[in-house]
Amino acid sequence: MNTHPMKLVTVICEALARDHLTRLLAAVGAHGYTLFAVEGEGSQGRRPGDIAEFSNIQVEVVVQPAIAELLLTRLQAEFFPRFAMIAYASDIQVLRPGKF
Amino acid sequence: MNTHPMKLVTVICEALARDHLTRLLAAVGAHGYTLFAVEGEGSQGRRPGDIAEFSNIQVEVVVQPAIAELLLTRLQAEFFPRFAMIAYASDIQVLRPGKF
Amino acid sequence: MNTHPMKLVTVICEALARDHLTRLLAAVGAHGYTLFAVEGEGSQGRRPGDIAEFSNIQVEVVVQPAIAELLLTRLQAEFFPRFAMIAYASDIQVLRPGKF
Amino acid sequence: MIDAIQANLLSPAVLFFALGLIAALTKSDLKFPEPLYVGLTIYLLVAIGFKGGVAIAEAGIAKVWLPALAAMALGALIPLWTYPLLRFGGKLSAVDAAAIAAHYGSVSAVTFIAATNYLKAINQPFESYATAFLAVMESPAILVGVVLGKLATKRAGEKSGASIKTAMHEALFGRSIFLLVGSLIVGSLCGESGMAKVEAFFVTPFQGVLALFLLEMGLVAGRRLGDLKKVGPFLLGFGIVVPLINGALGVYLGKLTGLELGGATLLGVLSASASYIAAPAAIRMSLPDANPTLYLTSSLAITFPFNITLGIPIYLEIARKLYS
Amino acid sequence: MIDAIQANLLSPAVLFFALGLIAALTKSDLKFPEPLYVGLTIYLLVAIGFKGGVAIAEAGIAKVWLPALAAMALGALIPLWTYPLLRFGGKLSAVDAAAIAAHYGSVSAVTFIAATNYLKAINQPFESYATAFLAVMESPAILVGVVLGKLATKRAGEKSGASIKTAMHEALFGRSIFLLVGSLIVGSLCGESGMAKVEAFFVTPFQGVLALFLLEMGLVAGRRLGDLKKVGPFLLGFGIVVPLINGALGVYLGKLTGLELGGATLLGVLSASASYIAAPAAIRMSLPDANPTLYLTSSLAITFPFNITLGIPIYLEIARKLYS
Amino acid sequence: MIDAIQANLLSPAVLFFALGLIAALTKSDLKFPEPLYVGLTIYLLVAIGFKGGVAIAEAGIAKVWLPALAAMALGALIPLWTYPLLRFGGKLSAVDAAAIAAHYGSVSAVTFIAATNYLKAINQPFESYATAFLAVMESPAILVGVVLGKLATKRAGEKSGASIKTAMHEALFGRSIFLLVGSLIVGSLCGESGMAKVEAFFVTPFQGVLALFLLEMGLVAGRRLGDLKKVGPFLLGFGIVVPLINGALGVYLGKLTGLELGGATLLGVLSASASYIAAPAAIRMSLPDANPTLYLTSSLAITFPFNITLGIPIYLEIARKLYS
Ligand SMILES: Nc1ncnc2c1ncn2[C@@H]1O[C@H](COP(=O)(O)O)[C@@H](O)[C@H]1O
Ligand SMILES: Nc1ncnc2c1ncn2[C@@H]1O[C@H](COP(=O)(O)O)[C@@H](O)[C@H]1O
Ligand SMILES: Nc1ncnc2c1ncn2[C@@H]1O[C@H](COP(=O)(O)O)[C@@H](O)[C@H]1O
Ligand code: NA
Ligand code: NA
Ligand code: NA
Repeated sequence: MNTHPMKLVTVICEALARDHLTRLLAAVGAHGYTLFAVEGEGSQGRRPGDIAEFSNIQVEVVVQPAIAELLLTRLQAEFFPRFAMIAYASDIQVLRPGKF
Repeated sequence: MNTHPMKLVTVICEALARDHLTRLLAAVGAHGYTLFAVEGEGSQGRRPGDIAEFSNIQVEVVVQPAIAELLLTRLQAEFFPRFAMIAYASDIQVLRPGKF
Repeated sequence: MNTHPMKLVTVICEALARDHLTRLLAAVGAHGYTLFAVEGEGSQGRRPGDIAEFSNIQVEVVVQPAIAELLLTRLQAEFFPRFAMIAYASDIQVLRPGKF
Repeated sequence: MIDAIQANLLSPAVLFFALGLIAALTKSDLKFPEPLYVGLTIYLLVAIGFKGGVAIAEAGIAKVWLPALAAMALGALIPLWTYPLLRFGGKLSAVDAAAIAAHYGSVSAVTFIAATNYLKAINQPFESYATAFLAVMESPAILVGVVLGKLATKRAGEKSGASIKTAMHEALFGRSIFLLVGSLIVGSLCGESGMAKVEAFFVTPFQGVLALFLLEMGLVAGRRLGDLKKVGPFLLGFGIVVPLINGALGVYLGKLTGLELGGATLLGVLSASASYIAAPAAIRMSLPDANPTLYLTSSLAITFPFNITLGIPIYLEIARKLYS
Repeated sequence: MIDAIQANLLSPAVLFFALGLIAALTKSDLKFPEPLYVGLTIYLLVAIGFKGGVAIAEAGIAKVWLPALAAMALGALIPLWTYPLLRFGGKLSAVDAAAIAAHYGSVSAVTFIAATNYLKAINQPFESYATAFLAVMESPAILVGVVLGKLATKRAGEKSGASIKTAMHEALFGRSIFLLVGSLIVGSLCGESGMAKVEAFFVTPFQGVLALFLLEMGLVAGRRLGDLKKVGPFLLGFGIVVPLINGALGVYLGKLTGLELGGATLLGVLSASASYIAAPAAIRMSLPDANPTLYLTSSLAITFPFNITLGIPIYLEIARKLYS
Repeated sequence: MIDAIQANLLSPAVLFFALGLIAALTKSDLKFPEPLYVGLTIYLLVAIGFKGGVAIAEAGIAKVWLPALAAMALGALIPLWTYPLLRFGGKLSAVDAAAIAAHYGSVSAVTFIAATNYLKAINQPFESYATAFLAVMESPAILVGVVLGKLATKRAGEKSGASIKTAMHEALFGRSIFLLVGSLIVGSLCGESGMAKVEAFFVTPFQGVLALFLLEMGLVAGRRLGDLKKVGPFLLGFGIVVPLINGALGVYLGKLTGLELGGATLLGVLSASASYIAAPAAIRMSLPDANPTLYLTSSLAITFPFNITLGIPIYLEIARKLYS
């Protein structure tokens, strides 16, 4: 079968950053995203997830490699200094490359 | 340590497809799956996730490469034309290859 | 951009193992983790996710390769015999290697 | 009539609905988490079903079966007249016409509940067993709609039987119909003595819970308002005029089958209402080529708000005319 | 007795439980999201605990301590007689026998709550402070069961002390026992004046909430019914006969320690009930080799439905015999 | 005064709050899932807003506007005197001082609700329209605090206008303020006749729901207690002394603007309370360099428990002194 390489960028960050983040995703040209609430622990302490305002979200976005690079660059410049978060990229294979 | 290559197939789709999808997973020979509710945005609009019937699920399934291929092929043929969804495969390493 | 290879270890297990697992993560030297509730089906039956005590969690942890190896080894020795669970590792790219 | 409408518009339920609409339009970050939505839905369906069951036990099945049968027939027939209207009047594709027709033949439980609340608020008596009509009217239209859609499309190599079976299963065993019918039976088995035990939970706070739920429904409907321009002027008119016609039909049939003024009004409301949960789910599975924007927007963003605000008092007024 | 059973079977709570069972058996997609389950559990435990605490404050600790001590002892002793029965009668492995014995010594709060509701419905007075027995009976059996299991198995190189400590922590600080004991203390500090403030939330709608919750419990139990064939005929009989024996023991002990008929019935119910949340959690952690299908199916799919439907009126009948 | 404090400490609401603190301190696994927290918050805000709106409709806007304006002014001014205290007395960085000042000028809805409950419990009448003061006092302090923080820091190349706009949006359209103001308006449109319909849900069980919610707030506050050592002795004192001063100011201003004893007490409570949801969210977005441990710990783990337990009866006592 004909699969095509694509990048999955995962962002785990405080829920307050949600609007900023979805706006950034649109700005760099992502065609969609998936989002859900998570609990977590990291260098900025524990986030137990009972109050939405104090908890975390995980955002997953499938994009072309060039957009992944752009997205990570902007996350590093604009988000890392402000928000409790981590972000990483990984390699995936998709079927409909035109969709992303 | 002795890890073994395996495939992780991730499907994000409208929640209504749930039963169809789990039946397909069983049909192609997956030994298990993991599922959770997500919100999302894509070419078919925004899915805010307050009404189960209108929202999304993410399904993750660890399978052998051959089954991953079969699963993706059938998803493309039977699911892509009907449902709002994306699907992708990625490479993972597991410890108990017999389990999958 | 300068990304660095890192390992993502994903554990899906019965919710009761939660405290054991987070203690193990700290013990092997992970700097954080992310956690959420999931439903699932596997060799030990279906876990429908309406009663927390009977359901599953998914835990994701970004670590250096050596720690991933140690974590998987200990999961295999101490957790696989006791709990309904799966665990796998995958390759990711991060920006701030010092964070993990 | 102006009075009746004003009384409705200034009720907490309708005002909270409006507040939800405003929240959606001003993009406030207010939202109800899904488990809260589910919890409220379960409560409302169980409460209305239980109450209806107790009322059936009181009234006896002899009084209920005829109007219930009429209600079922009405639900099945509405798609048959709305389909050609949509297809030829609205120039919609066959599958979209069938899908929308199914929604308008089926019913909205929340609209029904809001109507019972309204009648209670203005001290208009009604037959509590009308919940039985709600229960039997949900499914028939969906089946008729799916058959219409299948006949009209017949995709190469597809077995339309399977789709109809899927739709039937959704329509008969979906959670909302199951809860409603189940609670109706439970209520009819318990009767008044069972009611005495659970009244403080299922009856006394009911109106307040409904008000809170309509806040959420305002949010849900409001998010769809942006799609109004996508559906075009025909569906906009359809979503208001067809409920008026169906409402009048329902009221008239209620009178024919021996209901009192209150019960006939409720049958009118059911007939006028359009489904936005059960029908979309069934149609999505059985007629995947139908465009959800069209059927969801018309039932959820046009007909539902219209009925909640203006429709309900209008159907009462029609009934009053007919019974005077 | 037929009357007593029929009154119970036709109560909203039991009928909704049956509805849940049917939903599970017909594979309806009805389900309660986890937060709703948690919310209902918190409400029920806090309400019953608070009410019990107020009752203790009224009655005085002098009346409560003796039957409470007896309840604790009973909980600890039940595993000692059921273990050999399971081991040698049922030919179960040592660890499975210990695990199941722990479940039947421990208690089910929902069964207790359903019993208080039943007594209230038939106007049978009872000592409200019986909630204290519920609170003290949850843990002892779990500890005894874990010790039995550990003694019997002793895996190579394992420190059984750690497991017992884990079980103890689960049994004493788990959320259900914490909520129950905590609310009991809060209630006993507030007394009647505190009760007046929160009665409209914790008491008046209680029966209705319980009915809704039993719908969910029917779903949960029903999903386990498929495992009945896996547990075999011995456990099936065990899950019905042992509660009857324990129930009679509990009633008898209640009389011995000076309880009235209502209180003795409740002690019987507690003794007859089997845990399906606290014990499974503790046993899973402390005796991981025990097979969950066995202990969950017998407590949740056999004993729990039996007690809810037939057991409760039977234990009352036993009490009536003993007190007449 | 000892009596007043004791009455408060032994109320179900405060005791459940203590139970939540204990659960957090003993690391019990008790927790409220987020949707339950959201559901309880929505209920409390809608209920208090609706009730306040009905009260405004009764009293007439003529009575409300002056003290409401005073409340707004008070909110805006509190940061102006607390900022220098924090900056120079507490030697905090400019941005941390501004952030904390914003929290203490803004208000805590739960503290307000607990205070109305307390007054009702001891039969102290109060102006129900005081909810209007709660609604108008949330935002001004946040804006002032953000401006202070921005003026003091001015990061290279940053446009502080954008941050202030973000804060303004959060402060005015955030879900809590939207729900509160919206329900206030709905209530004022419905008046007493609307209240009659929803009273059984929004008023009767209110105190019990609050008690349950304070259990969760105890958990949330208790988890922050571990951070007390990180904030140092200055903030510990600040979190208790400043509310006392602000409380007295509020009571005094209430008297000046014509409120009765009850209303003045509530204005004191609002003035004394510190925000822990709306302000943190707005500050996190607008002053990201401010340290959340400082402002969250002081408002949530020091001032909130202090007000809930001792503060409220003290502000009443101050009002009694002033009005006698
Ligand atoms: N090493 C890690 N692995 C997985 N998730 C992490 C890790 N570190 C941080 N996180 C997540 O990212 C959130 C913010 O991290 P931090 O800024 O380090 O507090 C945490 O609450 C976790 O959910
Ligand atoms: N590029 C993407 N990255 C991540 N998730 C996506 C992406 N595109 C779509 N999705 C998810 O898949 C669902 C269906 O996509 P669509 O069919 O494009 O509407 C969306 O609601 C999202 O949850
Ligand atoms: N092949 C698989 N793919 C994805 N998730 C799985 C798979 N097998 C098991 N799981 C998850 O791991 C949990 C425990 O698995 P098991 O021990 O096989 O019952 C299940 O409930 C699923 O959530
Ligand atoms: Na209809
Ligand atoms: Na027992
Ligand atoms: Na303040």
